[in-house]
Amino acid sequence: MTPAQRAAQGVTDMPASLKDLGTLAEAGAHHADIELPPDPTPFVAALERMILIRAAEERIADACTEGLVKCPAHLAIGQEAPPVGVTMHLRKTDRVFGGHRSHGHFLALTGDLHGLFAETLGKDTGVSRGMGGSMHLMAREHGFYGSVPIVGATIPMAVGAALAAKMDGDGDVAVSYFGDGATEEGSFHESLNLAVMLRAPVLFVCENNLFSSHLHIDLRQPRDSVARFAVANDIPCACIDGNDVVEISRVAGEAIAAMRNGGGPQFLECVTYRWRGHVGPREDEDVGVKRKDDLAVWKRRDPIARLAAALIKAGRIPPRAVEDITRRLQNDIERAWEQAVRDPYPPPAALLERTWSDGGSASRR
Amino acid sequence: MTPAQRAAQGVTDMPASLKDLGTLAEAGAHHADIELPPDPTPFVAALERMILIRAAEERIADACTEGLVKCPAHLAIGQEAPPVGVTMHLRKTDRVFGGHRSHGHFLALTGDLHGLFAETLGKDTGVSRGMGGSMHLMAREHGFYGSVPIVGATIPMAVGAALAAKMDGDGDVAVSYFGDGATEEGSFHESLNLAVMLRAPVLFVCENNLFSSHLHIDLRQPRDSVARFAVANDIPCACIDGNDVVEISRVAGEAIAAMRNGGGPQFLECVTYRWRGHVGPREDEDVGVKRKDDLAVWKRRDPIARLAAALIKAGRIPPRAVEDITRRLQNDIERAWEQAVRDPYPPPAALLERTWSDGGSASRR
Amino acid sequence: MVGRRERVTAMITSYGAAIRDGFEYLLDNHPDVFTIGQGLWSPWYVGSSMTNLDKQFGVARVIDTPVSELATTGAALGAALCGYRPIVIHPRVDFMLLATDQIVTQAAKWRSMFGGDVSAPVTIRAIINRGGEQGAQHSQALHSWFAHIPGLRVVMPATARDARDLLIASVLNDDPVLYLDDRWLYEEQEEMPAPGPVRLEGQGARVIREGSDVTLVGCGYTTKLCREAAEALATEGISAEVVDLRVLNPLDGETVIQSAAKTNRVVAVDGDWKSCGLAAEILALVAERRSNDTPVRLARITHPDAPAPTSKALERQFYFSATDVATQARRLVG
Amino acid sequence: MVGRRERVTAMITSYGAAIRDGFEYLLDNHPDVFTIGQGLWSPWYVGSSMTNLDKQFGVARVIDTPVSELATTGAALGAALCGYRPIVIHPRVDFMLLATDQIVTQAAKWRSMFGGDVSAPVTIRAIINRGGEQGAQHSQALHSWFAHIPGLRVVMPATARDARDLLIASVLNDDPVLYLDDRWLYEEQEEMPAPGPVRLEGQGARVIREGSDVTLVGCGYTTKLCREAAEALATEGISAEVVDLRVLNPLDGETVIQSAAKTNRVVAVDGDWKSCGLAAEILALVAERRSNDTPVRLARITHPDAPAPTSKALERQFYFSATDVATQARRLVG
Ligand SMILES: Cc1ncc(C[n+]2csc(CCOP(=O)(O)OP(=O)(O)O)c2C)c(N)n1
Ligand SMILES: Cc1ncc(C[n+]2csc(CCOP(=O)(O)OP(=O)(O)O)c2C)c(N)n1
Ligand SMILES: [Mg+2]
Ligand SMILES: [Mg+2]
Repeated sequence: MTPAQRAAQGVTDMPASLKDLGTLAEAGAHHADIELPPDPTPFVAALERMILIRAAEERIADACTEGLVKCPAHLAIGQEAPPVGVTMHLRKTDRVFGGHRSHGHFLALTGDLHGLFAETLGKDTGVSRGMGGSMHLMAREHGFYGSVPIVGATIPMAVGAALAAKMDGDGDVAVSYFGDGATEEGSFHESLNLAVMLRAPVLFVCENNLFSSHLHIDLRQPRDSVARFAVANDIPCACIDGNDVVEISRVAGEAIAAMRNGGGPQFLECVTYRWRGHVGPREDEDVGVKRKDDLAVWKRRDPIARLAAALIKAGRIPPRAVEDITRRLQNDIERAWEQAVRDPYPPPAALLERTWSDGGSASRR
Repeated sequence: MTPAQRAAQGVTDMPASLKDLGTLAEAGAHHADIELPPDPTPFVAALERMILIRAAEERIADACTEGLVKCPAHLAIGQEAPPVGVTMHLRKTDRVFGGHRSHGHFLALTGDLHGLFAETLGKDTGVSRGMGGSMHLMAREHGFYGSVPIVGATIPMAVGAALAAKMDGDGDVAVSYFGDGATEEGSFHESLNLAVMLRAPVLFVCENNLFSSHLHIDLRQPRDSVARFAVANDIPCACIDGNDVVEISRVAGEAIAAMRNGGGPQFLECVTYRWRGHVGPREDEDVGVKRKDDLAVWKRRDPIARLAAALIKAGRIPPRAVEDITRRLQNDIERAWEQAVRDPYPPPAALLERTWSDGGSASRR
Repeated sequence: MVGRRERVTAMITSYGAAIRDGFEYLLDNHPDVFTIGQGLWSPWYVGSSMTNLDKQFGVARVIDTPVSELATTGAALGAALCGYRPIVIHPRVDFMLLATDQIVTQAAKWRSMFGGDVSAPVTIRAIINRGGEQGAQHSQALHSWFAHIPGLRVVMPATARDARDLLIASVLNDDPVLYLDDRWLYEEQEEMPAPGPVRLEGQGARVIREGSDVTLVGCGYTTKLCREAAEALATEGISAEVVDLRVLNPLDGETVIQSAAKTNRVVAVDGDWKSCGLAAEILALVAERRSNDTPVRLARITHPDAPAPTSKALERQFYFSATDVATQARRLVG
Repeated sequence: MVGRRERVTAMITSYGAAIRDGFEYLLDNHPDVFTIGQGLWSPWYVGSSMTNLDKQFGVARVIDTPVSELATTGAALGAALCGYRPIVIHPRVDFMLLATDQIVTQAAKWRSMFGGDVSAPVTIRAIINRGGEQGAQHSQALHSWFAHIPGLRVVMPATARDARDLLIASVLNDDPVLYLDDRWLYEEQEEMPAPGPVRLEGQGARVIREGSDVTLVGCGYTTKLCREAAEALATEGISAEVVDLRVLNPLDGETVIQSAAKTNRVVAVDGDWKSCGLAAEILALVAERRSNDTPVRLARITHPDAPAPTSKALERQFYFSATDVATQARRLVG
């Protein structure tokens, strides 16, 4: 398809194969430079937020290794750009949903280290009061409406949240984060069509990290890019470099603006890669198999290093800014972590009391 | 998309909208002539089979009106072409699955009037021994592996049946018949992707009659043609006039031949229209609402009259052939019907005995 | 209708019409209520129970959908998380099973998974629509399944008034609620006052007929059978107490246990399969509490251990009647 | 291992390895067997129970899939209708719920709907994988749900030998079978002979320890707890009989009823929720049969009425132990 034909179909950008995408094409190549916008100021904060997410997840990774975090933790290290780029355009009354790998989605919106740490430790002070752990995060006051580990489960919920936003009439939007694996679930496909028919302002964000657990997308789907499903449903879409936060922010910003102006759903595919195993902290092993050489290639596309390089080159941050920010954040992280470790567990009564709206009186009778 | 681009994507023929399809475009227009192939001989039998299906369903419709048939009957009058066109290329070892509207699928394969009638009457001599009624038909010896009324349910089964055929290695294929409504079910989308990945020789046949119960497809999907889902899944597809049995046969024949030669799934969208209500015999009322004027238009596209006209024009059948064939078949129909009416109901023991492979001994213990 | 205060506006309404009255009341009085599901723009699809609501309240609040049970249910849940009180419609329980994940693994657990403070006030209305040779895939109830799930309230109205009032109560409740009505009850008539707010928390099983010889326990359609059986038994001098369960989760066992303590005989009548079903729960509740006392005589009436048949010849055998209930009761008493 | 003939080749095998042995036996001896589901090309996904089967038997017979539970299950059913005996793998029961329609409304009813002669010999293997702070969506068992469904056989092995032999029996049976194994049992060891054909029809509940004071009824992991509780009780002079249900549908009530007749006390121990669950069925079976005789004392041990929690502080409270079983048994006996 020519770009014009794509545009006629409402397609912003869609490669026939990811091999067509410049920055991702040659396996051995270094990353392309990130092109900053005329005013790059917001990306200084974006850099800091990406560093925060990575450092926080590294803290959790260590705690997994130490055996302190018991619940399954799916780390998004290497995938910090999509949530940060998208969140730059969100406001507190929007409604964001995630999945099993949502630390980044949560932190991009909230920055709440202690709430996340306490939750992964199953503490009563966690964002879900210790009832959810790493895979069940929520912070509605920041617009984070929940993440759960059933693959694809929150996609229709985001459609409904967008319908609610449309009914409210305040121009709020919903965001649904999910992975490439989730596009194999029926719930995803039903949701695309439903969103179109309801004209629900939901931004579907697929973080295509090319893997579902141990299986590469080439073993699960006929093509390695999933934006084609948006095309099939007449949803405007783009398939972009998911490690380029500037590009993500630009495209997400346009999509979200269109929705706030009364538009229907939009679809954004961010091609990225996770640096750790599917679950747990290990880099060298993934779901029981040795990691592929791909990891080394993708590490050279580090979304943080690329943004930092662009900002340094533009003279917006000092050369050692990443190290400085990291050091400063590490302090916050340690304080939050230690507090979370000291915090209490939920009381025994929580089990029944937190099941029903009336505090479990019904089930006890 | 240009035809060349479509071909590159494996698309045989796909309109952006059904309004692009010549024969269906102008609401008031008469049907286009059917173009017979050089040797039209097989289409004489096809005509007869289509007449058989229609006359049999008219018999069932009358019995519904008379109150003799109690089970819900979804008539496919007006939609006789797709099953007859597809069946021309099937053999007894293929595996065909249907849905709630499957009298035509069944009769195209079997011609078994008595088995169908007895089943709709809940008789022990029915093809499902009176356990299924109109919505549960089966005739494995003819390749009909089952139809059930849960929308979309048999689509994945057909994929599995195709996988089995592939494992058998005898070049058999599976056929999955479903409606446009079924393309809104997650099972449909999951099945397309699974079929591609398994390279399962299954022909997906969507009989797009533009309605799911009371709702026109324009109220349910962003476009009125569904072949776009095949495109999204890299499945070769065609969207064709579903009231032109010659065209259906030609395209289905190519698709099935490709599958017998080791190819993966194929997709065929047949645009057609039902003449009776969603369920039951009425023409004037559909799911509680007055029928649209559309019906008159579509009746002028009658798949039987069009084929007959072409065959008469080509001198292959006499001018009054339809009437003659109908009269002859009506005899068979009445005989089969009367037999079915006389037949016995299943015995009381059938309820438990037919539930388990060991005849219910387990559940009685 | 023991203990109900009748208002001046009381009128006789059918079960189907009473459901519609419940929708009307909710849509009229609660701007946060909307309804979504298959068939809502058809006058036919869900019987008389929602006719013309789309015209009365607009297609933005009465939303018909594609054939996508899973996404529709999930979308309703999502809207419920954002301040609305949606009612999802599944014209048959059988179709709803495609949305099992959203109901059981998502909605029912949402509050607990996120610490107890977040409500998911979605009402899932599914219709038990069986018989008439519709066959195995158009006949399931499976209320026992859903009553098994902590966090999900399950209600099953047996009377016209409950059809309306339990719908209102379900929608106004802050937990997800599965509301199951039965097409076989749509013509039941009852006199009732104008609708008003109802709290679900206060609702439980109800003794709808007092008796001393045997307790008949039903829910939904089987309550009607129990009532009819009790009437028949009364003519023979057998005094049957009828308990209408009404709310299946959380289940109000006390009312059943108290009745059993009085009659010492319980027939659990359930329009579902036997094993691990609601009838088993009723027997277990009575038996585990009574195991120190005098023996209580217990029996279950449920569907035979088979999928629902099609042929009317077999339907007669599959679906039990008030006569069957009376026969079993007589056996316990005799 | 009462009554088992040991062969010369007997060896000690773990539950996880025994499952793998079952697969190996089936794939070796039955060309119509294949297996399909998520994780089959990973050495990690389904524990030790399928390691390297893909390498041993090839990826055409050991098929990993997209994340599409519904279509995968439906495809396996379709292949089963065409002469194969597929085993679908769902690494967690929770994921399988997305395929509820294909299991309950399609596979279970297929034979009946089409007149009794057509077999759908698909085995659905789902793994109960819970605890370890995995939380509410990674912890469900719901065997009671499936045991409620006529036409669907449900098996739940408690021992290593059963893990292997009931898998073989499930696959060789002509009905759809849900086979539920439990990750908490994977390290259980048992000596067993070489594998061979096993018929499922002959299988039922089994008294795995004889006793006279109280009957402990379990299935899967809870059978292990019952056995341990019985051992503890024995040191106090309480003689507990342990019944391992093994096959939940069709349920072999007789074995339980006979044991209850001997001990007059039954504790139903079930790793699922209480209401309308398997424990209720066990109590109901005993109580409805015994209602004319001397009273029997009955109790249930099940999960609390809440979704599974995450925090280990609450998991301790949610998941019961052999000590809890023994305590309850003591209460009935005392
Ligand atoms: C319904 C369901 N099926 C399977 C799983 C197991 N599972 C957990 S995460 C995952 C991978 C999903 O891949 P993707 O959506 O690409 O997300 P990623 O892990 O790559 O972030 C799978 C299959 C699940 N949690 N839920
Ligand atoms: C899972 C499920 N949802 C809803 C229904 C109700 N239903 C029966 S037929 C039908 C229409 C389906 O439309 P389509 O697939 O286009 O087939 P058609 O009736 O037009 O032949 C619907 C919605 C059903 N049977 N199963
Ligand atoms: Mg992924
Ligand atoms: Mg249709």
